[in-house]
Amino acid sequence: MVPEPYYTALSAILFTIGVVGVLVRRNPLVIFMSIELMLNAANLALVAFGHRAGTADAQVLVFFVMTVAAAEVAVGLAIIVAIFRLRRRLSVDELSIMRW
Amino acid sequence: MNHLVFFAVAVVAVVSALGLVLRRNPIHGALFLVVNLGCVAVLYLLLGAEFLALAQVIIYAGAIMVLFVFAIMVLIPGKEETGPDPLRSQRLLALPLGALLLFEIGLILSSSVFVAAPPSRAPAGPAAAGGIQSVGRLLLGDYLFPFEVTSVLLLAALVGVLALAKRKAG
Amino acid sequence: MRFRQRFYLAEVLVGLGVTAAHFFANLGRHTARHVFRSKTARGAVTVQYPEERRPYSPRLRSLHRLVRREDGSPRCVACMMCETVCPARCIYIVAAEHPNPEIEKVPERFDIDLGKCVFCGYCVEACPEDAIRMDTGILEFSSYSRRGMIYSMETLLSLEPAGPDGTPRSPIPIPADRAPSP
Amino acid sequence: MSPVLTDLGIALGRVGFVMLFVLNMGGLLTWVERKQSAVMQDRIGANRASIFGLRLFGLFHPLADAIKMLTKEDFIPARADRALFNLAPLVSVVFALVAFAAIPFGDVLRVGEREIPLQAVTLNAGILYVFAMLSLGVYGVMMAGWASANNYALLGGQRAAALMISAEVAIGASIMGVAMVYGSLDMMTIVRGQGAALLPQYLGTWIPRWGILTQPLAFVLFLTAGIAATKRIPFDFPEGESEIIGYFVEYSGMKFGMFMMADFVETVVIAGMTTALFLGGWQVPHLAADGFHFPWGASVPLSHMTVVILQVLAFCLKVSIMCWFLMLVRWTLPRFRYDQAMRLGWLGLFPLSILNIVLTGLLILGWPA
Repeated sequence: MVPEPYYTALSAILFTIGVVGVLVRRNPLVIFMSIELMLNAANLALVAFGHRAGTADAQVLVFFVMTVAAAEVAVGLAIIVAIFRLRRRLSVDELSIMRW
Repeated sequence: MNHLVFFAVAVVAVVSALGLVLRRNPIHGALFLVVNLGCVAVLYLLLGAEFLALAQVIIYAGAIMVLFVFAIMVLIPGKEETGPDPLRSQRLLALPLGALLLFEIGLILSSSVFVAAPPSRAPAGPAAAGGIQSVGRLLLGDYLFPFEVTSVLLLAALVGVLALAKRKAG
Repeated sequence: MRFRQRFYLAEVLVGLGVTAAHFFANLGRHTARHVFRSKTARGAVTVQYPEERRPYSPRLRSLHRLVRREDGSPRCVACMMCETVCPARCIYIVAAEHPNPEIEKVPERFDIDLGKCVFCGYCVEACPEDAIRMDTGILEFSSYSRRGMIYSMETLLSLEPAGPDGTPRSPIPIPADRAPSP
Repeated sequence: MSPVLTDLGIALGRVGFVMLFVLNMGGLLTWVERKQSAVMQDRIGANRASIFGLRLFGLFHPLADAIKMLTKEDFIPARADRALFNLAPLVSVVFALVAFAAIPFGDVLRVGEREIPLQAVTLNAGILYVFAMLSLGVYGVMMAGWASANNYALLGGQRAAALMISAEVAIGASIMGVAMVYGSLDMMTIVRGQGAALLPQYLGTWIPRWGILTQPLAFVLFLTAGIAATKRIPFDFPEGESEIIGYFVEYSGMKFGMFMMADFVETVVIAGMTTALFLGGWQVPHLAADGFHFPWGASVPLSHMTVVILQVLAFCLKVSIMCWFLMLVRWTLPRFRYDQAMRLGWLGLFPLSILNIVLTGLLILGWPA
């Protein structure tokens, strides 16, 4: 068996890459995908912890995370498409109309 | 054997995650993310979570990412992020910040809470804990209420998306 | 639409029934033909072309031929009617004096460019001497070059009319560039 | 021989059998497609390819096709995304091929002490696995559409993606009814469950409890959605070679061949899934593990090996019949328009399969056990 710390370490690396992606990229679609990467890394850590605890509760939680992610992606993509229709460009730097 | 699979998959996962962040073309990024999700599904299998692995492939790779690729194809923002970046200095800060975050997570994970020996009650074994039956029992037993609430959430998302998409452009 | 037709599935099943019935009927005929050596059962209306041929209609316009006189010289008098009437301008005639004073002229060259010919048959209609006919029954002529599609007078004179069922009696003229290499 | 090697050999044998079966069926289907359509339409069909004058009813045409495709120019458009362009056909074929792995082609084979389940991969959630692999196939199509740098291809890829999503939703919802009736997501368990008798208190042991009898609505829905998932006529608007051209316009040679191959392999997978879920899989009516037991009292004892061979043969036969049926549909129905197919998928198949789940649940709860 691969010990759980390996999984958590991998999850930490993936999470960090996701964070850097959110900070570095300008395309909202890529930022969105980086967020998905972070969610995914968190899921992996959850499953690893659940495996150590020997229960399936963590898996149920991850399942819920997936469902929420599906809903979130649908809404998020709809928003991005709506913004694209409005502005004809996609860059988060230009989306500052909501700023105070 | 398991170690070998783990390391191979982990390397692919990290490389594909880097590919998502580094590639200019969002389509390539999306496909790298699909690879990454597939890798995580394999890791779920290694952890004995068979149902989650399949759900990961079906929901994430099969549905969510198809939606992403679809959206990217419709918008075709292939020429984005080519102009000069006014916030370049701020963006470069992301790297030290990321390193700091990784260091912090590492500190937390190596703290006593997580390194402590596994709980005294013996793990019931991956087959019992990760099998589709146990997940199903929990999902429709202990977690029935959140399960039902999820359906309301999905409905709300459905209605919201329809409201957003129905609006005519301009 | 009737209710049953609005419910697409029923009509789909009817259609599947038709095609499946065809399938099994033809499969039975093919089996009778190939396994039990039946001579009459035919599962297909296909004509297996190079081996099997349908009889050509007697009115079919096929490769041209030039008709000969009793003495074997061409009946053509090089009047240029066909060359004039040809809409595709594929006929090229060079006239020459005929040794017999009763006959005015004879073609020295009579070339038909079959790469251009549209097989309209006007040349046959226009000919006052009935010297050109399109009844050889030959349809399969081909060449690797445009040059090879130009048929000379000698070739056209050597052709025979098709048999009663439309089968060509003379061999298909093979242009020089298609001749099997030695 | 060491036990590890034996295990490896057995695993290879199981996978190898399935691979051989699927690939050969896929190749054979190119011949069946031509010949069957010809027989249905009073034609003869391809029969010219020959080896030393031996024609064998055109059976050499798949071989000739392969040679032709391998030797054709492999053209890549100048502005294409080369990596994705090359990867796309591979993705299509691979996911179609591995999907068959969870479909059982026989019961347990006992050799000495060993019990070998006749299935390439033993999974607790086999249905979900096949479903997942089928849903991944869409990436090949979308990548092809994107990478070709051709707007027609892009539109074709998008049509394909939309079609496959709507088909998969219907597939997933319709197989849930079957999973409910047989109480498992494991294909082997589902097939075993279909060996029992239907309504034994009324009908005795005459009729086996096949999925097509317990779930007729799900059968129709699954078959329709399955045909849609193979992207073949009547749901072929993603490609529509002759009129609306689709995602593989820019492909030539063997890469084009691989897309065609993926369609045929998907047909085999759908046929195999239909067989396993609705037609009793490898079950032969009245055949138990020790021989035939007919309801009128007669019984024919058979050896274990004979029974296993009969079962595998029955599975192959059923899959062939299903492939024949799918071909029949393909050569009978006209193409749906894009909006018609979407309407059918989301307003027809999906609600009906939900209804099927509800009805099945009510029946299972209300049935006097």
